[in-house]
Amino acid sequence: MFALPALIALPFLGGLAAWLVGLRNGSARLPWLVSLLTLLLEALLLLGVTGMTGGSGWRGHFAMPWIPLFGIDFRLDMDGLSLVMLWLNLAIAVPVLLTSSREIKERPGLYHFLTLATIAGINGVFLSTDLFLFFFFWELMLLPMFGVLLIWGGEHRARATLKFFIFTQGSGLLMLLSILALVFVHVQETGQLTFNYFALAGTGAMSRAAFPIMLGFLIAFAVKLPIVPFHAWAPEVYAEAPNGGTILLAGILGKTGAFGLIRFVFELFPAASAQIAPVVMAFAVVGILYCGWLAVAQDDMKRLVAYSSLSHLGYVVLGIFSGTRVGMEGAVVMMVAHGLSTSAIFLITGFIEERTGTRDMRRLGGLWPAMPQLSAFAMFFACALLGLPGIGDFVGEFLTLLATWHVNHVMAFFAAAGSVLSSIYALTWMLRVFYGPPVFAGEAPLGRPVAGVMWTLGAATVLLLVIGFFPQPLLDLSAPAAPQQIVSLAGGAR
Amino acid sequence: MSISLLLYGLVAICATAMVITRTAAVHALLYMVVALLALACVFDTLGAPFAALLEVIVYAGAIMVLFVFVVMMLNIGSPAEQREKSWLSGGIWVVPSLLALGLLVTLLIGLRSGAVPAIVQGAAPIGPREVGLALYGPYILTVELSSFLLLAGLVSAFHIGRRIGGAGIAPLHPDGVHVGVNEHRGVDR
Amino acid sequence: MNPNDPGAALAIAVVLFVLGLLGVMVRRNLLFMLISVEIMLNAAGLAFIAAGTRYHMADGQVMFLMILAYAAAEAAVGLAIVLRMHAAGRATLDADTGNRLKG
Amino acid sequence: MTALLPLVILCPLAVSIILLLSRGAMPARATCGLVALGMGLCAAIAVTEAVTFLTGPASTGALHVVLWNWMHVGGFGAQFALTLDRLSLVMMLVVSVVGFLILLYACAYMIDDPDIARFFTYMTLFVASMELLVLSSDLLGVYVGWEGVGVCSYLLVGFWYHERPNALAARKAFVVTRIGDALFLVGLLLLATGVGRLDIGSVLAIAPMAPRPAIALGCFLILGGAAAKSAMVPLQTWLPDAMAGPTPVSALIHAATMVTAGVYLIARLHAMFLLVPGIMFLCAVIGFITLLLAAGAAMVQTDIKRVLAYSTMSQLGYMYLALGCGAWQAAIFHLVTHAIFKALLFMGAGSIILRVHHEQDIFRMGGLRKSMPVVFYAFLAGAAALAGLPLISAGYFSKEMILTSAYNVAPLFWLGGVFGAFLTSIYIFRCVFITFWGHERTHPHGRTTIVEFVPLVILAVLAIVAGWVQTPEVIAPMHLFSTLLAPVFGPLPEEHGGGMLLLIGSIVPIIGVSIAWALYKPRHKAPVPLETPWTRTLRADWGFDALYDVLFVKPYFALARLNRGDAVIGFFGAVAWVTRTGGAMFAHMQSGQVRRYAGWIAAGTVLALCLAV
Amino acid sequence: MDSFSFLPNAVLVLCAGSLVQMAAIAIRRNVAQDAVLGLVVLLASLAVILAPTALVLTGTLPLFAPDAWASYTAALVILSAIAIHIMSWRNSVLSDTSVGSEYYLLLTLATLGGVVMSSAIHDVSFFIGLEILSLAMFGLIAFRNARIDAGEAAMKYLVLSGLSSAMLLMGFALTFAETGSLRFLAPVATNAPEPLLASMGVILVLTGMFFKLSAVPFHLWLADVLEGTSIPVAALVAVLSKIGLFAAMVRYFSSINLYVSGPQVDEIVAVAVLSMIGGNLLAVAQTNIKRMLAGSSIAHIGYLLVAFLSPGPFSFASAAFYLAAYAIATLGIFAIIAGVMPQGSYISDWYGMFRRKPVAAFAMSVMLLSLAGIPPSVGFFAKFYIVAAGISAHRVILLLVLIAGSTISLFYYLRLILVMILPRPSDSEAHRQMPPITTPWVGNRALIALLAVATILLGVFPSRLVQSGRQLLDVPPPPGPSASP
Repeated sequence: MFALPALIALPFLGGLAAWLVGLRNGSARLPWLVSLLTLLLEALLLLGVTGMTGGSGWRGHFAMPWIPLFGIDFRLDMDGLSLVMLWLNLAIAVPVLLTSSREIKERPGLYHFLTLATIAGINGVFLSTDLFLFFFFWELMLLPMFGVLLIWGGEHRARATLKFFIFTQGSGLLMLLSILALVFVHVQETGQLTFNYFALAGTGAMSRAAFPIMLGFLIAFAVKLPIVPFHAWAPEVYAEAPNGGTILLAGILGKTGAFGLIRFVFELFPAASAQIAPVVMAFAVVGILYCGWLAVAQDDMKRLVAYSSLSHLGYVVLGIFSGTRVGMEGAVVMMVAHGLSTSAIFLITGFIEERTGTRDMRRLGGLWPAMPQLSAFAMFFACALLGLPGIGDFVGEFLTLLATWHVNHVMAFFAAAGSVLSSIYALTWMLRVFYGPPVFAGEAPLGRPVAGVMWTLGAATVLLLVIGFFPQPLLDLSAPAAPQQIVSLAGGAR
Repeated sequence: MSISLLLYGLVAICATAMVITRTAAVHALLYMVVALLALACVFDTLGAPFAALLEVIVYAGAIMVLFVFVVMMLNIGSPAEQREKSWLSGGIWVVPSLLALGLLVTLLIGLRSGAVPAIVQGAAPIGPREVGLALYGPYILTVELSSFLLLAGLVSAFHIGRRIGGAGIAPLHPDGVHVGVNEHRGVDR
Repeated sequence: MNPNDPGAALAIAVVLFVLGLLGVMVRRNLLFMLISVEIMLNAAGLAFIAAGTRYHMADGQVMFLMILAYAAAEAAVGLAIVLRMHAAGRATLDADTGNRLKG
Repeated sequence: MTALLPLVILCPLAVSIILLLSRGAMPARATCGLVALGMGLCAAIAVTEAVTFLTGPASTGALHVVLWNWMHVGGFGAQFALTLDRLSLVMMLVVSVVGFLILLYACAYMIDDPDIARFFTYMTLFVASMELLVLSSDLLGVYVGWEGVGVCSYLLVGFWYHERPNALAARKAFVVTRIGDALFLVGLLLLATGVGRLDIGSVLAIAPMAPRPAIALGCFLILGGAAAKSAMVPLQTWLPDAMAGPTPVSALIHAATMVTAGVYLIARLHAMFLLVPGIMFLCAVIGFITLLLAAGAAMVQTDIKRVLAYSTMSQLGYMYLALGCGAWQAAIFHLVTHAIFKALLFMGAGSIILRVHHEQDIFRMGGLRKSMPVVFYAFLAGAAALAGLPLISAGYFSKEMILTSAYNVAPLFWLGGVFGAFLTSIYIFRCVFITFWGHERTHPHGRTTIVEFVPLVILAVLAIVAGWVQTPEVIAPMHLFSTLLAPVFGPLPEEHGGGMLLLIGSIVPIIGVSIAWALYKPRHKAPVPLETPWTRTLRADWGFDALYDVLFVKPYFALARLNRGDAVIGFFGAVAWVTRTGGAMFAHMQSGQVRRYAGWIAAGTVLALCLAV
Repeated sequence: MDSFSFLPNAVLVLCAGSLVQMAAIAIRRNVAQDAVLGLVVLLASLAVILAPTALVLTGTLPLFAPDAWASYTAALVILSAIAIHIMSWRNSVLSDTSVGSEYYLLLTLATLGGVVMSSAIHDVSFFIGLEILSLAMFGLIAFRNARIDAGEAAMKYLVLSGLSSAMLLMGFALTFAETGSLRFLAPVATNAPEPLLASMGVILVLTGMFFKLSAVPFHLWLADVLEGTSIPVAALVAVLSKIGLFAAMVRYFSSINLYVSGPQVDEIVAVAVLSMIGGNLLAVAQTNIKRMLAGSSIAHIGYLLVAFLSPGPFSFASAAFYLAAYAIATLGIFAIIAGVMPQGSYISDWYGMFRRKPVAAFAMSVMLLSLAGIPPSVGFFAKFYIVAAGISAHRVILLLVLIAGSTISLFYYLRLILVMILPRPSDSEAHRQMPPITTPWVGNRALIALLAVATILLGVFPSRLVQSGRQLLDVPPPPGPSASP
């Protein structure tokens, strides 16, 4: 019963504990242990939750009134999609916190708190089925992120944070507008004031105002994901954030946008989103090509990966807006795989930055002999980026392309052409950083590999391979449950 | 009677126009007194003798005198007049005049199209008695509250004027930026 | 024109009001600004009295009294400020130059 | 016996993983031993499987091994499954056996390289991918292998990553083939949409019923993928550069196996291609053009490996010509013989290169006949096979088979093919004469080891005799190969004009060799490469590289560079600028002048009053 | 006339209190004693608001409404005054024993003005309340004797306030001329086809109101005044006076159908749009923290006008909630500035505040986030409420502007937080020494803590406040008891 709220509360409380512990004695060790313990508990909890099965695709449920005057509940529901995203969240959280001790020298307790709070907020986003609550978490998960960005970010962090803040919050307000519009349309039609997702699903599907309302949601999610014309914040933020923050951002925070697209845009407004789907898909294709193209020109490693990430997210959007089951599940697989691979790559770039002191590829080169293991991992993840079959990304890419082909051949063709561009930038990255004559000469001047990083990368490798070769369980799990499936249940609960 | 009203009004308007165009403050104040007296006549013509009296006593008698005092205290001489003249020349009139004209035209249009007034024919003027009854009848609370208005004005004026004698003004930093230390000193004294 | 028609008086009030406004907008001397404000308040008072005449109500004159009280208080405070600014080094009473609060 | 089939893939894969996990800690000899063991096992299993299959009950059909269900979503399903039929059997044998021999050779070749473990990691991974490619019964599985070999090719071309050109060549190889891969992928999308699954059997079964334009498009896309992989015009530019890798890599990947994957794929889907003659014709034309262009380019190369690379392209052109003409058996037959003799040639070249201090310019070699006799004879055998010297070479029979079929489709193709053969015999013997005859310009050092000899000798023997399994009717009624593949491709079609064609085809190579001898026979003066604008253009791949550079590569990078800051970000920057300017404007409104403020108040009021009026 | 009027208890207490304060000053000057007295008066007036009984005077005009809206806004005004009172104590400007006492007296008078305004239902009472507040504010603004800025600010405010008061009065006069009634907006009730003169009068009245609310384009004085005056007085200008005036404005227009597009409604819409855009743009360009807050304040007035323009189930409740949220956050910011760095008027003075005063910086961030409307602060729910009101009234364009404005506003709110987190850049403005950092006195600390906690708690659990607000304001405030004009 309380498993779902616990999923949200646990990281938050754990983070708080880590902070307090860190305040008491300034060492980094204790907060680290506390947050590790938190993650462990979270994993156990999640394991327990995974066992939950409900009929009709919704696996867990929790509800209590919050602001009854507005019909706002504290309502959480979990379906397979949320479950997958929760696991992904946890999987991303591990490297973020595990590697923090290397990077975060200053106020580690606070860092752990902010990170875990972000994770709690993200969990909330994945679980909430009250639109107000969703929006609440939606905004809430960003706040600690701003802190992370601002306190531990790079040289131009102020600018980057401002951008991030303005883009996400501004678009969030648009979504708020849409949520309220939806609610009031519902009120007009049924006379019932409620923010309940299930209750609103019917209204969203039917209303004539569905299109503009859907647009508000769409833009908010498009900014968060981001889809191309709204991506202007992303490269800079990815580049300026501390590595843990970048991993969190690229690995899971952006995925909330995709999750929202599925859960809210597509499930709430099937007709309206089908109407706009060609446009969004066109943008996605443009994004795939455009960002893939720009990635190659970047000198900053993190910016390169950022652009590659943007390019890949285009496939997610394609899959979602293809409107087919294949595309939807492909998008989910893509999200998971992309989360893992991008996180791993950011981990690698972070490690390189730590060792060489720079991310500028003009000052890097020939790292392979100096860090052979890391380079091997880099090669693997570069392959993941360029969509090598057998790695998880390919499954997602293929399924989304397949779904796109169903809808529009030309788009699918150009999206597939994106794989050429991805191979160009991925290999250019390899070329500029790991190949060529060594810039940092010497036997092993860059120090020994770090077991934690290597194990994390290894785990990511294994996971990606498993997804690549055995995606079926994930596919089965990740099908989003339709909101209509629970209408009767919701009626009972209210 | 209507002629006289218009006449008085014309005087008031002309005098007011003189007020806002004079360069010497004293001249302006004198024209202002003229305007106020003309207005008092207007009031009387309108059947408000009490208001007319107050206009003369309070406005012309008290407020204007206050202004005159201040002008005397400030001792504004002929260089000031020259300066005023230079300030009032040229394009400075253009935009304000246009705005004023706009306001005038729109308000006059509003006045013209006003609903037919409910005129009480041949009514007696509203003398001090009626006003007094109103003031101390239905408006008693207003009168009480206006005393607090005056109190607020009094305290404010008293407070603002109080420090003139003292050297309470902190010197300015050359570049116009206040330095915190100065402020402290100014305060702590 | 009907002698009791307050329309004419209202028109006079409006003209005076606009003149006062013009004064505020045109003059740079603080003292003249205050005078102009007085003109405007006075015009409003005239309008009240005229309107009161139209309905033969004392309310207009009561309102005029209130305005009078406010005008007096405001003039007092305003002149106090003028004096203080003068004492503080603003010799010219110019409201335009020497502004430190802007932007 | 079906249980053994996955082991063909698993053995090299296991070796690869073990080597990967060893992190280079294993001694070089142990590494070689492990590789030899693994690959030997692989080859042995392959042979066993082949024998059992051919003797088994299903010898004319196919053997399916379903490994696991890969994905099943909506209406689409894909499996990891292996199919052994006679075509994949041939391919499996080529990959396993030739692969085994080349890896054996590589053990000797690479023994001194400190990164030998990494090398064999890639190599064995490549073999595993290639086996998957040829054995998979699902096109998506084929695609897995397809990309796998591509990545391995990339890794191996850039194996010596210290030098930037190598890395650049590796990237180029991958990206150019990736263009084809993308086409292939789109083709898969098309098929998957139409069929619902990518199982080759189902695809072929449904293809005849599908609308013709769709099939044509699908075939075109797959042809595109195959052409890029096989370095056909217009996507041929990567192969010469790919010679930057170690020579065994060139032997295995860029001669024997990977580049022929396209041939295999088209042969595998021949039933579909047969439905669209237009695409078949296109395929033939592509092959035709490539074989001539590449042969022309090979004429003027100075780098021994580039000579071989262009010859590979040329020979692949023959195969595509054959495919386009519907001569499936001929194409596969040439594939097999080419695998043998080209691997042989590359290994010979490798041995030379190894001993002449990694010198690859043939004009700096010379006179190696005496110092490296075994290599010389082996290379000679390979050259003979490549040139198609009549009767004594494997290449002769396969090439004749192709030419005969081409003649039956269009005599022009035949003519071109013969001309190509003429050029081939000239350039390869130019290479032989310059390298092995004349004065010694670089003295070889060291010795060629026995481990190198064994594969060389085996392949040399095969290069001479292997052709006899399939001979023209005129010479001998030997049809072993076509019979073997008959269950897949059907019986060999009736051929016309055999004798005359055969005669011409047999004479032309001899003329070519004679001309080469006339031109490049040992003289006092050391031979120098011909330097004219024409030859330079030819040497640089007919200018394709430069053209692509100007047309695509440079603009791509330069424009991206130009837009590095991202115009979209710039747009939002402009929005921010507008905001700031607006802010400044509003701040400017606050001039601090009271009368201005009063003016604004009046203006607002007047405007509102105008609204009312 | 057998009419009657309520006299709100708070007005009575404040009147009596100010007299007592004055007497106390006359007897013996002691700042501490006068300050405590002022606080007692304010607290007493707050207490009596809740009293169920109210004084009723017969035979007088109905000047005050005894309804929930009046009580609520009056309470808000008094609470703001208490907060200002607390943050004023030990303010360096006011510590001067010779003048400090008057400050508290003027504060009480200003509160009186605000309370009178908030419950006024008659032109006269509104005017009187407004002018009590204005006159008290002249004195308060000029209170910083030590600086010429204060005088300049007071002068500007005085002239413009006089101008706008004249406009307001002219407007009252014109409507009076047209309708013969000084009751709030009787014209609508009496004249069915809206007479031009009356609507012009209303427009003039609006000018006066917008000036006091500092809505664009009548806003220009606000930044100058806030910058020129001391921090507590700035808080008073930005919060207290606006609450009172907004309350009166709501009541003034309560009988107009704001759905119907007329000249007044059009003007309000235009002004709302301009305020939301202009205020935020203005704030973006500022380097002075008080001027920035002025811009923010202007923008918030714009948001409030959106609620004002959205009649329906949420209109007044949302405006009431927003007023509270705005007051809490703005007062909190001013309290922090007053307590931590009274002279830190430049944004760049706040660099590294998170290191130097972490708690204060955190509280400041909470307030700023609340103003920006980001959860879990109360500002978020307030904005949500307003958007809900707007949506229910189909004010989509206004809401889009609101969103655009809010998006712009994020820039400057976050910039301040950012500045507080970042260390001070070494190169820029190195020549300027940082103003000293002080430790707020315990009352101010308690005030800051209370406001910060309220910001978060009300943000997470707005239910109770909304509930009570809805109960209070279920029906829009009536123009007064149904007495004949």
